[in-house]
Amino acid sequence: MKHSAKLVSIVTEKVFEVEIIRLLEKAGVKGYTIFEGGGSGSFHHHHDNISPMIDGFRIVKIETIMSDATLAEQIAMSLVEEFFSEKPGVVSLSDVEVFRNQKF
Amino acid sequence: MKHSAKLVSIVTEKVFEVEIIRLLEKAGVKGYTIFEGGGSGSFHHHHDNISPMIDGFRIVKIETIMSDATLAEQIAMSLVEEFFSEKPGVVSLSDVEVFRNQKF
Amino acid sequence: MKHSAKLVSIVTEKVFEVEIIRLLEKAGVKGYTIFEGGGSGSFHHHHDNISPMIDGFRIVKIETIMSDATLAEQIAMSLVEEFFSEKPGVVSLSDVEVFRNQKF
Amino acid sequence: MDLLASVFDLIITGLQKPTLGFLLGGMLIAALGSRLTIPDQVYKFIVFVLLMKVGLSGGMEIRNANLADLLLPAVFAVLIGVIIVLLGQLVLTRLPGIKPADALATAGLFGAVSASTFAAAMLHLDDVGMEYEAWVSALYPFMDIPALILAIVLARMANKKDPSKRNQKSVTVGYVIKDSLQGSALSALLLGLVLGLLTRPESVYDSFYEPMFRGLLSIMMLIMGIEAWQRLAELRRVAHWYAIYAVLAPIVHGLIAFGFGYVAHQVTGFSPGGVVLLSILAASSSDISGPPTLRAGIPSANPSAFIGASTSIGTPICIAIAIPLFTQLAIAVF
Amino acid sequence: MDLLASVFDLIITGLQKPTLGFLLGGMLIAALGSRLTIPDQVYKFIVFVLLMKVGLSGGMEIRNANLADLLLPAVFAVLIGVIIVLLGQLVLTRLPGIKPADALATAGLFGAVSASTFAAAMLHLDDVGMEYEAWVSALYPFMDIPALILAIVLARMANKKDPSKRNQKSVTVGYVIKDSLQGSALSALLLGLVLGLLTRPESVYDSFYEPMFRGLLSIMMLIMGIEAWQRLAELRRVAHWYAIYAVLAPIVHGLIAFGFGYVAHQVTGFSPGGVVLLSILAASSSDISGPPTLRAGIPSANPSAFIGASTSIGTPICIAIAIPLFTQLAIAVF
Amino acid sequence: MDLLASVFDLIITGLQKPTLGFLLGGMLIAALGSRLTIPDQVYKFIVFVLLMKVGLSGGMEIRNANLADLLLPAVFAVLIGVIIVLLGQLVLTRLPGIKPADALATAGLFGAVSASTFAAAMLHLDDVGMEYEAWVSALYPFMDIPALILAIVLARMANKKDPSKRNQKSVTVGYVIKDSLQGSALSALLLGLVLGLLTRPESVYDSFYEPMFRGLLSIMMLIMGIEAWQRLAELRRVAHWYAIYAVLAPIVHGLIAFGFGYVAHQVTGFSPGGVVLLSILAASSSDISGPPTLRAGIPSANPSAFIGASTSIGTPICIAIAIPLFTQLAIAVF
Ligand SMILES: Nc1ncnc2c1ncn2[C@@H]1O[C@H](COP(=O)(O)O)[C@@H](O)[C@H]1O
Ligand SMILES: Nc1ncnc2c1ncn2[C@@H]1O[C@H](COP(=O)(O)O)[C@@H](O)[C@H]1O
Ligand SMILES: Nc1ncnc2c1ncn2[C@@H]1O[C@H](COP(=O)(O)O)[C@@H](O)[C@H]1O
Ligand code: NA
Ligand code: NA
Ligand code: NA
Repeated sequence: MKHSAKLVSIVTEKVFEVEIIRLLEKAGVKGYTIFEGGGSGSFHHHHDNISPMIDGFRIVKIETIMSDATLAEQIAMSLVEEFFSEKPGVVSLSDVEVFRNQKF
Repeated sequence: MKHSAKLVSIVTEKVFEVEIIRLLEKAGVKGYTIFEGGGSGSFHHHHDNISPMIDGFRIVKIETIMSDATLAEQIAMSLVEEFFSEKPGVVSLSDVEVFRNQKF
Repeated sequence: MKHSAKLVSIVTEKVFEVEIIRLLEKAGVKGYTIFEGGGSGSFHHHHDNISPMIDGFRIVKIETIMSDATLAEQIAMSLVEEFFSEKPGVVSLSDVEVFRNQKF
Repeated sequence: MDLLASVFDLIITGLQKPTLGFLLGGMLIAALGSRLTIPDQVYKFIVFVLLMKVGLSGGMEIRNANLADLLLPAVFAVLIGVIIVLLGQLVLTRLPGIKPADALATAGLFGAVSASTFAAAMLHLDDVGMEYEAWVSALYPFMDIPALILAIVLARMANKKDPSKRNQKSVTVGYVIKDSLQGSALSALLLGLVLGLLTRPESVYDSFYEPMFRGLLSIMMLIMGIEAWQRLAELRRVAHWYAIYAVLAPIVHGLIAFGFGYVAHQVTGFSPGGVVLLSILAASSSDISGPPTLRAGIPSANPSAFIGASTSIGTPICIAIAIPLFTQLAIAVF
Repeated sequence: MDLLASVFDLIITGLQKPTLGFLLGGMLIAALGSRLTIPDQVYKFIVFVLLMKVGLSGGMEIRNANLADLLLPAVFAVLIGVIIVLLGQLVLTRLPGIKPADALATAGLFGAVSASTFAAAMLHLDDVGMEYEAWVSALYPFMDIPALILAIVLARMANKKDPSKRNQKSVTVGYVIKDSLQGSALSALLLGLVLGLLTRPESVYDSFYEPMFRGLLSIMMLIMGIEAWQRLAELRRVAHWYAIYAVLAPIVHGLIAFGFGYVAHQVTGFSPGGVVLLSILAASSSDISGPPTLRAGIPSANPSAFIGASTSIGTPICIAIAIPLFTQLAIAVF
Repeated sequence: MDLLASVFDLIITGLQKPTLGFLLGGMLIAALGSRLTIPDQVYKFIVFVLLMKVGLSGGMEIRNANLADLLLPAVFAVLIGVIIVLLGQLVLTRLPGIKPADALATAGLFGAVSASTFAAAMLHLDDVGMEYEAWVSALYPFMDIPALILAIVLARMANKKDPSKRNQKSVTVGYVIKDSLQGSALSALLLGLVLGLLTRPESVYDSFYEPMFRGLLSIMMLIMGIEAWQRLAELRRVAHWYAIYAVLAPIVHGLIAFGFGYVAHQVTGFSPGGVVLLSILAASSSDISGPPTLRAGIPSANPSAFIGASTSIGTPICIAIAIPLFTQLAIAVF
């Protein structure tokens, strides 16, 4: 059976990864996936293959799929308001469909 | 011209990547993209930068865009039911828009 | 406050990355994120972990979120028509929701 | 009193070995939460150089070896691999709270071989000046592959009895042999053996592979120490019988192999150092290629159990205790 | 005339040092837009080997050192770290167009220590034949950690006065100490010290860490040169006071430390080479672990400012000018 | 009979060279489906060290060289690069089933230079004891860049005739020169030349770059062997004329360059070893920087064709046959 769910995508610097994971786990997400990359935004550039010296400044994207849309929006909102007010990062929400609803 | 299509995202351990690619190709997908990462779910943790010793346990995400929504759902469903019943992984579907429909 | 926005995803070979970034910046995007991976499509295979010799042929995905849907579609369309007519790559659009609209 | 003092001396000297020092150092910094890691691409490179060194030296020696001498140890290696898995199944499935799939995956991993532990054993013998046949490295696949195959086949047979799992895709014996030989560790070792045997790699061996060996092994030990600590957290979440098995297995398996090696010594003049290396092949548990092979072959087995037991406890015990123990035993016996 | 000629000679000889050559070479190729990069996993490996070498040699020497001799330099190291941060705050916050958070992060980074610059200084002393206590590397954390802590604490106190930022999560002193010690650079250095002190790593040190040192340091210098150029573009976007501070800081901080070192020389016989190394600890600014610690500790500070000042200007000045300068000063003074 | 025996001996001895052994070993394990790979970051590091070694040794020698001696070989290098591309266009466009863009990209790649093949040739000459001017490495860009530029310009001109493609963005000559020089391989080589020329890198050269050369080259050969096999599958999907071209090109191009080298030998005393190296510059085809430059410059060309021909066939032929062949030729001729 197909169910609709929300995908929360969080893009930020690696140095903040641990803290965000902790927030997500406290908020009750059942799983997440992390990718490393590079990027550019309003704060400063994050090249994906230069600047090996400061690994913590690389960009990571954390994706978590949640069946509870309200919880997803709440998490996204509170991250933006509390966490990202002064830190670089972007949070977005999108609709996905999943199977095995109990996993999300 | 813009067309609507389905994006199938499959997150699993790298050790199963080859097998899933084979299934996708048999099902007739025209292309796919693979990213490596880390993650956490119900099975066990997959850190993205520790545990270099067992590369096969890293997380990969396989994305394939298909113009045929029914086929996409069928592939996703059969993966979940047959492949992921006992193996770690998550399959999700979402709506995207593409150009050049013949490519998908 | 939640706002709807468009996510433009561009998958291509790394050798074209610089040029696409330049096009995006000229078109006025405010930020983007880049991931490296592998893939397979109509042109030729791009393995994610073999073939270390030719780094420029790896696959990259460039994601940019834009609040202006019309601009997003325009960028995607012109990339497909002008840039990807003879080069490997895939452009897709999808709907996302973001907060802090001024960032996108 | 004298004996106690000499045992104490031995322990202190052992702890001062850089090999063990780096292993314990890795566990220590991981325990303290250090973010120091050796990147995985560097890890793969180190494994490659170590195995190429072991393979090349073995291959160069086989040139002058009497091939008949290899035969008996090779047969014994197969037997030892099989015995370890059967013994593991016998013991582990009898313990409370252990699933058959997990038991077999664990037994398979301990029947298989750790190339880096083997390299550490070679260095130890070099350091104490005990001679050995360099071609013992060629015995690796003879023990490793049968152990993995047997574990997977037994798990499949156990599954067949369970009707809900009957439609699972079966992994064939041929697939496991192929998959093992194609793994990066065995490939590098066998390639080294072939290049050592058929080409004249002395110049590159003497200028690169040999001089890099000790240093890269020290880093390998550090990685294994870090990894051992990381996996311990996962191991704690599964039945504590795994931990007990993992403590005893290296010693018991090493003793079994020592017995076989003793026979080979009597029959074909297999060297005392060779007997020690055979014991360490048995005592060690696979850390590079075994886990993914078993993951694919027995997907229902919980990796936290089998990898935890092997990486967190089996390997450190093997390096810290089994290597010096069987070396001393060989000195005492031969 | 003679003096001028000899200064000119000195500069030419200096520029021909491979260390400096690779640094300038890195800046050059980055300036020319080269795509040559040293991959980040290789970079991490190089840092590991360099720090392990520095740590091991320090640890092996501490075995025979009089621990009391370390005490005074260690206390001085703490003092120097604190003084640099306070001085930096005093100067930078007074300059126009500089935010307090940015000022403190920059001061903190210059109070902290660059392990690779320190390694370059050791190699320089080896090359000119000036002896030093290898345990000076053990002073690293004594200067690094207090500087980082002080900068973060002062930034937090400044923030407390700003009501809009009062609800920010505070980073405790304990957290910064732990975070620093757990960083990859300090972990590797301390692990090397411990292994050098408690084990007998001579064999692996002589066969690997020592022979690799010079070559890997040359690559490290290349990376630092590339990085220096890359960051310059970002530095240009912030107030030019940072650049001026970054030019003067290595000299001023080195002189302060030289003074303390002179006292230690008089009191405990601290060697002239040791005084130079202490000066370079002070003159250098952190490039590996400092930036992320400050990023997490003072998130409102702009990394373009503090990293730009340190990496683009502070480090090259320190390597090109401070290292030979303080070496000459020691030759002149002692 | 004697001749046959000596040719047979030569082949056996050649196959026992570790360089060739590792290349063939790489092809073998790839053919057997091995998962052994050398990680790409390690590959980049190896390329860097090899090219830095080649560059440094060249630069240190240029110091004492008569610059006028370089002139003629440099002019010849440009000529050879141009001739190879024109010859390739002439031959390939005439064959059935080959698109002009693919023909030109292939010809361009064979006109360009493989740094690793060149390094293998240097090692071969060292091993047989034939002397050469180390500055021949400085000829690399003189052959590489004109070949790439010419191929791209000719492809663009061919495209101009095709109205559907007229609006394509054109790549200028200046862009190709800049792009080539900025590539990681040429950057490393030129940086090494400059550092060798202007600084005194003897200490780091002797302690690191020189000793690592042979070992890292063996790994490089392994990578190239694996890669050769991998690309063969793609090559099979395109016209088989590419394979025939790729077999003959290294020999023909090498002979052309040998002729030019012979003239330089007569005129300026260019050494026999130098002539061999010039021939190998011509015989080799670019594997690192050429492909992406051509990909960007001639995007309509199919990489399976041009990379397949070069990596799968051209390079192995060049290493296995052209290097020993032209060395023997030099021994016979001079
Ligand atoms: N509009 C955007 N679309 C996609 N990614 C973005 C966007 N803006 C910022 N990012 C990502 O978020 C990171 C931090 O952005 P910022 O908070 O603007 O400094 C950047 O490095 C990008 O990776
Ligand atoms: N809710 C989720 N959202 C995003 N990724 C997930 C989620 N659950 C699991 N995953 C990913 O799928 C992998 C396997 O999950 P599992 O099958 O739950 O062990 C995890 O390591 C994650 O990378
Ligand atoms: N249908 C698809 N779904 C997802 N990724 C694709 C698809 N088709 C192509 N790609 C990606 O785009 C790259 C270039 O594709 P192509 O232009 O078809 O050669 C491939 O290597 C894939 O990474
Ligand atoms: Na075993
Ligand atoms: Na400092
Ligand atoms: Na050529």
